Amino acid sequence: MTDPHVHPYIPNTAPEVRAEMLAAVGAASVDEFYADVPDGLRLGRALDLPEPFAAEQDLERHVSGLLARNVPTTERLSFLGQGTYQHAVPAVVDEVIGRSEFLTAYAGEPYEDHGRFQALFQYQSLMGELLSMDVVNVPTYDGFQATGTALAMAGRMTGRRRVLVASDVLPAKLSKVRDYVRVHLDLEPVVPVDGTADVAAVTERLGDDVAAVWVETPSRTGAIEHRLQALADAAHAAGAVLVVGTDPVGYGVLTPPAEQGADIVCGDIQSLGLHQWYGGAHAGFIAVHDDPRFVMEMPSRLFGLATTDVPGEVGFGDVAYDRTSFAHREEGKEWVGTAAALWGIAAGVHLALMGPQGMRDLGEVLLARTAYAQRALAAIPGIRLTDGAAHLREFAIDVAGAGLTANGIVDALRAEGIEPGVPAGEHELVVCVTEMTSQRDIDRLAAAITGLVAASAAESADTLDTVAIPEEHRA
Amino acid sequence: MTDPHVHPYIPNTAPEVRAEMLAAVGAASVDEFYADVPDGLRLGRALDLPEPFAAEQDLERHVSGLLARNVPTTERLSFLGQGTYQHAVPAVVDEVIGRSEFLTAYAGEPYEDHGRFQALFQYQSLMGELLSMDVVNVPTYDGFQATGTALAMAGRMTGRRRVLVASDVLPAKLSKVRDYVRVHLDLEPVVPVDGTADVAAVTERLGDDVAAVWVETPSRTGAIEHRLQALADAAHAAGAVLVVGTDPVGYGVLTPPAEQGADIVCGDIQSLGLHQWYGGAHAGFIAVHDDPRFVMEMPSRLFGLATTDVPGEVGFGDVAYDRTSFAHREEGKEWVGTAAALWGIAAGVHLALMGPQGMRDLGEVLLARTAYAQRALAAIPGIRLTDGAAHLREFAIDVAGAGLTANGIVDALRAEGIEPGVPAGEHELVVCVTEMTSQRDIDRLAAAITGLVAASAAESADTLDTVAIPEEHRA
Amino acid sequence: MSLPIAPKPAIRRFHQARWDEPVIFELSTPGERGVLVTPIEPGVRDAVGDVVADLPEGLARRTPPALPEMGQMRVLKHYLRLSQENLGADLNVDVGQGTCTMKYAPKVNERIITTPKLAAMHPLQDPADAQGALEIIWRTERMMAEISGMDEVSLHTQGGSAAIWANIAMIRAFHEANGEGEQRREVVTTIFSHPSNAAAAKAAGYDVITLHPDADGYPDLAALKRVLSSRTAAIMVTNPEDTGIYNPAIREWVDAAHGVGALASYDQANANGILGITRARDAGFDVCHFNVHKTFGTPHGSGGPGTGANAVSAALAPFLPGPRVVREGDRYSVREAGPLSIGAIGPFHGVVPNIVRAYAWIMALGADGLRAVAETAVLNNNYLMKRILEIPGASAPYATGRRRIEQVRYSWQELFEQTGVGSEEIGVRASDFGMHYWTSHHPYVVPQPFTLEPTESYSKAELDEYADVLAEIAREARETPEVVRTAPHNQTVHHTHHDDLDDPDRWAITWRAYRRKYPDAVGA
Amino acid sequence: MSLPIAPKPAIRRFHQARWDEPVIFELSTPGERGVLVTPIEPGVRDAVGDVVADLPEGLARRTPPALPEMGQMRVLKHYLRLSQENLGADLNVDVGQGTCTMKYAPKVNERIITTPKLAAMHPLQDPADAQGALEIIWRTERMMAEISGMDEVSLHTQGGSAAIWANIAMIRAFHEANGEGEQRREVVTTIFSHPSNAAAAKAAGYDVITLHPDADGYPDLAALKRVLSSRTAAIMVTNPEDTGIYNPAIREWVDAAHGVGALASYDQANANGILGITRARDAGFDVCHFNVHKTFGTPHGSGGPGTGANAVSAALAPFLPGPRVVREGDRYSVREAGPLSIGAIGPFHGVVPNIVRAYAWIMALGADGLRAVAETAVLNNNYLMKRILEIPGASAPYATGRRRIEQVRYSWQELFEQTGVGSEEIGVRASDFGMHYWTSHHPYVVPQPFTLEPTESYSKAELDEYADVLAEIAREARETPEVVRTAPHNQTVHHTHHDDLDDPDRWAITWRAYRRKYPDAVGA
Ligand SMILES: Cc1ncc(COP(=O)(O)O)c(C=O)c1O
Ligand SMILES: Cc1ncc(COP(=O)(O)O)c(C=O)c1O
Repeated sequence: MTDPHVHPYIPNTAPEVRAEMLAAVGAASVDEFYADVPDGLRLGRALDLPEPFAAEQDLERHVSGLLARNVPTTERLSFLGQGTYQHAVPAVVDEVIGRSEFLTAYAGEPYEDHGRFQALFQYQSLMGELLSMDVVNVPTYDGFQATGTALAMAGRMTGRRRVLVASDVLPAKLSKVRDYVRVHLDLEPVVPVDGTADVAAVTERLGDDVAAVWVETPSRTGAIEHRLQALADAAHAAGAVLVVGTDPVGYGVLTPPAEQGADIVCGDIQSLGLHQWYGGAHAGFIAVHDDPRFVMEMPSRLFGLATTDVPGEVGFGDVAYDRTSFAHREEGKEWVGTAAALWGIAAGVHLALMGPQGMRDLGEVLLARTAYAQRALAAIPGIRLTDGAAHLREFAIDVAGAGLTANGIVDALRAEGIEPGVPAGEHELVVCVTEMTSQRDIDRLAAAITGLVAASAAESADTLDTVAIPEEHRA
Repeated sequence: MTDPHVHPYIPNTAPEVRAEMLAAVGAASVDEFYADVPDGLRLGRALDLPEPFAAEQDLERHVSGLLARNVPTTERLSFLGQGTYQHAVPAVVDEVIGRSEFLTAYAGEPYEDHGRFQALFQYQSLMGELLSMDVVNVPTYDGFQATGTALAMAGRMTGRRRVLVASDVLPAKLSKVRDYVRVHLDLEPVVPVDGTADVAAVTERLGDDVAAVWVETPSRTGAIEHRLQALADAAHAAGAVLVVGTDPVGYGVLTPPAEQGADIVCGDIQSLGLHQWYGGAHAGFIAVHDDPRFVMEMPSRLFGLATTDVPGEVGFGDVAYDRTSFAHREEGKEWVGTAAALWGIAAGVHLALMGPQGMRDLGEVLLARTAYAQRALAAIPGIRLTDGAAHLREFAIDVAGAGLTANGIVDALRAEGIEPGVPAGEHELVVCVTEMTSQRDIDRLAAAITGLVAASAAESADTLDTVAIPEEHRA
Repeated sequence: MSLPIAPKPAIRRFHQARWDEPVIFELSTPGERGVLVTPIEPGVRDAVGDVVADLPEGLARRTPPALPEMGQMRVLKHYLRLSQENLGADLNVDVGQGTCTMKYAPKVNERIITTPKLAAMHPLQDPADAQGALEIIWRTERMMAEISGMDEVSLHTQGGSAAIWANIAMIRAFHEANGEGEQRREVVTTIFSHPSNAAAAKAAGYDVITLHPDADGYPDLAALKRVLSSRTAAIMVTNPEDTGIYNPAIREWVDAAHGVGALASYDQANANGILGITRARDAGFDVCHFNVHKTFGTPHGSGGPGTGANAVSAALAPFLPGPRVVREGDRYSVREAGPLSIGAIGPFHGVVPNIVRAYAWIMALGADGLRAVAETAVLNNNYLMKRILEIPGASAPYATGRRRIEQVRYSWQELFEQTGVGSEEIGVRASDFGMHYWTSHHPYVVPQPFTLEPTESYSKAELDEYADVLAEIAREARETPEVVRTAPHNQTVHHTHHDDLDDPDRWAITWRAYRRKYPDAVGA
Repeated sequence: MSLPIAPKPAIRRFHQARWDEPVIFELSTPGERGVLVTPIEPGVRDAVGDVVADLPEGLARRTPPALPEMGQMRVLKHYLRLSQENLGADLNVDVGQGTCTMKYAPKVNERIITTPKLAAMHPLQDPADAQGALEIIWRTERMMAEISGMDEVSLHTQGGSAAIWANIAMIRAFHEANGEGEQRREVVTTIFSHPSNAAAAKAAGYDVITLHPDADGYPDLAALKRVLSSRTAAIMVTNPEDTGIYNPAIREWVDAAHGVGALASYDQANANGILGITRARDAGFDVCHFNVHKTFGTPHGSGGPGTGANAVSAALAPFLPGPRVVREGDRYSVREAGPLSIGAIGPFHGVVPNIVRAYAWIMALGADGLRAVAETAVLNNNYLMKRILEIPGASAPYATGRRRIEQVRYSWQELFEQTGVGSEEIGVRASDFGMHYWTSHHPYVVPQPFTLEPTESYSKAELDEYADVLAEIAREARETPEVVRTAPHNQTVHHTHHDDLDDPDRWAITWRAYRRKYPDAVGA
């Protein structure tokens, strides 16, 4: 700031004010304030950054110009899932979380930030209804973190190390959870059968050193676990905790895990009213029963109802603040900080808009479209479903029989503007459909893949021709 | 509504509530409420409308799909003006007018709508500073209406019929104004000279039957009137009112008409912080001195400062409400109703953001880019400027000398993604540049037109070849 | 005290945000900037030199405009604070602005229009680049034609009153084209039709005849017949009128007008109660208009921009304003106004963002939905009427015992006689409960009037809340009238003194006028 | 009274909006709908039948979730009302949240990100379709590298504490890769470093050693040297610390850590005061992070999502989380995490909208602008300190007479001793003036603490207003302490009883738990 540099974002760059303030504090220059920064540590040059765009119109043109190079899912036909999902986001959700008061707030008290406390208490409560659970946290970062913490809680509660991983888990999630808990817990995969948990194998591996059984439903490939109660019973018999990782989007029609013995239910709320944002809009929930043994292990903030001096006024405050690292640094549970409150507010608005009927309709349309897509793709010669479980939103196909690879399909269909799914092995493709995917969209995917299969069959027939039949034998 | 039809926009379509309400009012069916509507007037069938999209996601896809067929100026290089201008709109402006509280408000009292009153009082005041005038209305519909009303005011004040139109006016504006005032006033054009008013001719035509001299600056072609004071003096000498129609965008650098004798200044504020909206974001201002003879002729609402019971509180209210048709129906001045308040709030925010320096910088960049574009185009062989006046933002070129037509240029350049301007005659093209038009943009336009001129020259040379020189004489 | 939380009292304990912000000029600090302008390129500057210095004599502004100098965040903060000091339909139970009550303006429509694909469109672009906008305008016109039953529609006007002006302008042009321009100098309206009908007719040069209702509050057909003559240019009426009473003889009114060669113009600004039930055409009207911002769910923007839909019979169609959007095959283009047209009524195609919103609103509802709008609006209105009439001191003059359509003009006359507390005081007090409340247009034909119009947008619980608030204020008027008289108490500002506003020596319509008139004022 | 308007009092007469809204469940009406779901196509239904009935035994939910049933406008209204009951940085003089004060989050950045070109991008799309997003991520990483002086940057974490976790996770992986994982079991931090450093280290399995400052409040180098050993994995420190004091011996701290083979991790969540002045690299750090939501102008979202920028030296780079954005020529692509990487720290690339906002923020300012941010932040801080220290009863313990960097931890101890009014009570009272106010992390090393951090975003007038409010409350503490003790008075709600919140039998963390525990409660 050798030259005066008045910037709209920095009011006190106005030269007169700056001079007045320096005079008021008796400083000859701003440099005095840096007396404690040794010369040797001073950068001593300007940062080497690109030329800025001081005028808003130029800035906008520049950044929007970069973003214009993106081709979003609204301009493609997308069957991509695997952690981030394309769901309808009601405009009211965006309106609420776009309000300056929520968007730019941080950490006020339950007075001047009453609205934030109420909105987040309501989020907790709405999620509680969806999940049939009495305690839900103010969201943590994402479903990965929520799961890591849920398992860590089980570890602390039981004092044990082993965790049986009964389901197929997204690799990135597994990576995060493993690194997160590895000092305290060992993850042991128990290979699922036909898409869902192998209850017998899990039961067999259980013992008094098992902290938790971890079930994912829907699983990595969208399979819905249908023997949760049996897993819960087995886990509980061994003194272990049943941790269920899930996506709450289906619980308008599906029985929530809490009604089938789950102790901790956790996951991500991106499906509840958040845009895809290139994977940048995730938030994690952790739900438990109203049991202090569990509650006191939660690191996140929990907002609770309170009375005020005025009858009928709804007040709020932090429940059991002493759990947190804010209160007790390393003696708190893990840590708490800026997490994902705004996404929690969004999910709350979304659930309030959807209501019981909306969530039911949504669950049903997801199940129906998933089933339809499964049939449509499995009907293509050489393509089969990888398992026989019930699926929500995602399912995997094995394309080996069609002489195709998953990557081959992706490459070929991208050229047609279709993202057919996410490869999960040479021949495995995970396909995702949501309420945004119409019957026509699914039919288009099926037709495109059918076309590929036909072409590949023709080609391999050709290849057969050219390879199998020596030149001299041909007509 | 033969079938229950629960719609998110209509809460009391919920069947239970509907039944409860019908019971409460003792009606067997909704039909009872229509007892006064004779059978013969009943439609008796469903309206013939397209199938609706009840789900928000489907509605959005449909309408956004239609809008996706638009190719906006952000994807074209646009030199279009003639009433609607492409200016930078600060994001803060959109934020403020997007606030639910302003966007969905209507006509509350100065208590519960204090914010609206203050925002509009501030708009009036900010415009007052820009225009150096003490009274500015809550915006009327657009600059056309503002001008019609300004002239009608002059007519009522003077009791005279003649209006001398001293400038070149946009045809659509002239059409509106003429139809608006024709019962009361006769418009007489006085042909401008070299782009601006012919002061001598105006003076000569003035008489004690002239209600007003109407000057437009910038004119239809962007020419800045530079002899306002002379026109004012002449008008005043004849007892006529000087009405100046203008675009306020330049008054950071230009002397405001009020300082050169204007009695009523009016125009459109689209240039002050409003997007183009396909021509759908106009609002009209009328500014006068603080003289009750003028003020009492204004039909619009005027918000004024007031005290309250509490010292230091800033209160507001309607000034001279008795002027209005709200108060006295046809005895009020013209009429008042829903007009363009939100755009006024926007313009106020815009002026507050720009400040004196911003408006100065803007005016300067407009003058500079205009001059640059004039030079760049006039440098093309065969193309000349239509006048020698100083111009703001728009100017006209005559392309006859280049063997081109205005429409020909438009057609040719549209194929290159350029909107070169608005034809205003066979050979006249009105070109507009703003702060959004960079030097490079102007250079691109000049190069494209140069290319056309060259092509046309080559072609006419060809034509000359083929036409002028008889076959037998050719080599 | 500890949990549980006690029951809430019957009436919401409201307080509006109060930020005590000064007028923006007092927030100025020399040198601060709110937004920067793109710089002039060196190449441009080299080419053109000092353009300001080069201006013709006297054209360069000498003293900069005294706009405030403020950092961006401070401007934003100021206006956000002001916004909290404003109620919008999104915030309150906005049923107290009848005849102009605001219904729900769906947020999805805001999202839909917020795209450069609409906001960055210039109206003179190649129509090939504007097919989306043109198709939506065309479709919306066609839907409005079906809803009104008329033949052609223009969406050019920016408000209901502007649409009324367009109606009378077309009527005037029609008579002139028929050579009857000189002869037909009168327009007939009713006292419970919106004042803009009278006012626009007057502005168009007509003498205005205003009829009062019959003893039951119904428009008086006999009175109409008495005033109609060959001098009549048109009748211009609202129906249902401001009282919420539907004129059962409306067809006879129109026929009577036609009988003398006059045209019939229908102000159905607010058609909420009759969508899909009955149409302007069915009663024989020649021309009518809707307030799109009242009937078709576009937001009211603190008082505009609105949109008027002018719908006309085939006979009037040549007089519609131009330019017109036309369809050829599946392409849309723009045609200039024809020779009989009243010409441009405003710039280009009207308030395009509103047209798109209205299109989306209709497309979200369809024919069944529109009918549900109407049925629910009248149900809500009659329900609210029942609740209001239960309040001692409130009445609904006229048409006693009959149903109303979409609104009711009520009276506090009885309460006023008993307590001395009048309708305007009650309105101010209503703001203490977070409610808008409007009395009536002038003149107050109904004494101590108030006008409520629930539309379809508010739930029964909200209508109950509104009625409860009025009942509470009526109780206060009897028991603690001072509380009402000294209101507001829970508002942004307190009781405001409006006596300066009618005195030219004292009014202050801009900050600069204030500073000039009150040089000793602080901040001035 | 008539014009002119009297001068405003020194202190703003604030009242926050009060809507007295019930908890949303109490607004439910059976049958209302907020938004409709797209219907299942007949073709799909025919093909798949009743998918719910076909679910495996026990999987179909028996009783629907007891979510509220509400029309769309009522949901909107409820949340808009709640929003008015919340202060955001856009609304208040948000300097009272130090160490976490919010600066201005420019609105243009909200406009820039609000496009399907960003919001509708799926993270697994063809990178060819995501060049804009990838390029912005890449460029932002490079700019953060320059600003920190480090070699490589990851923007994956969603908050400052998450970034601290990533720091310690990388440190742990580094030592393990070097075979010292078992040996190095301790992490050293200071009491005025953010508690997440201690907490994350503990969560990663380390023993935490917390150092207190020397008598002057400076970090105690001698104390550090005493605890460092071959068991030390890392030092994790904030600088300037929560006190606003910059550790002049920071290089010696880092060297000492390196001397025992430990790594040095720098929490520069809030680098406001030192941008362009000094860098993590300059002091020799191995790893550091910025809170993008504190330093780079992204909004705080009521408590997230934020974004952490983890910057590391080349030696630590292999341990950064994956996937990584890589540039080849002028194309950008995504590379999976390498073998040493700590792996995924969260889904995909982090909070992408924040990354774009931060990119835009830096590009609006450039090197000069960043330096202006730093200089103005420290100027503001020292100016505010002067104003605060003029208030009788307020002090700034430690480093007396010296300047502070971007914030100060103050104390009301003297006022408390004189009046019995403590810092937390003052904080509640501050809300009556529309101000946030924060005390300090626990434990309260500074007695009766409060922490102010003005950043660069607030004008002198606003800083003065904040100081005036505290002076006023201090005056009240002496003259009318009951006013402070019974605060708030001008707020959405009144003094709240927090005793139920620590009792498992009485707390109510969801509405369903409340209804279960308090079955007789109204509405329950
Ligand atoms: C019946 C009627 N006509 C006309 C109008 C005037 O409409 P606007 O306010 O849009 O000018 C209104 C609304 O105020 C109205 O209710
Ligand atoms: C110095 C410092 N470190 C870490 C943090 C934690 O950041 P976050 O709230 O994003 O988790 C903060 C802010 O609270 C901070 O100020």
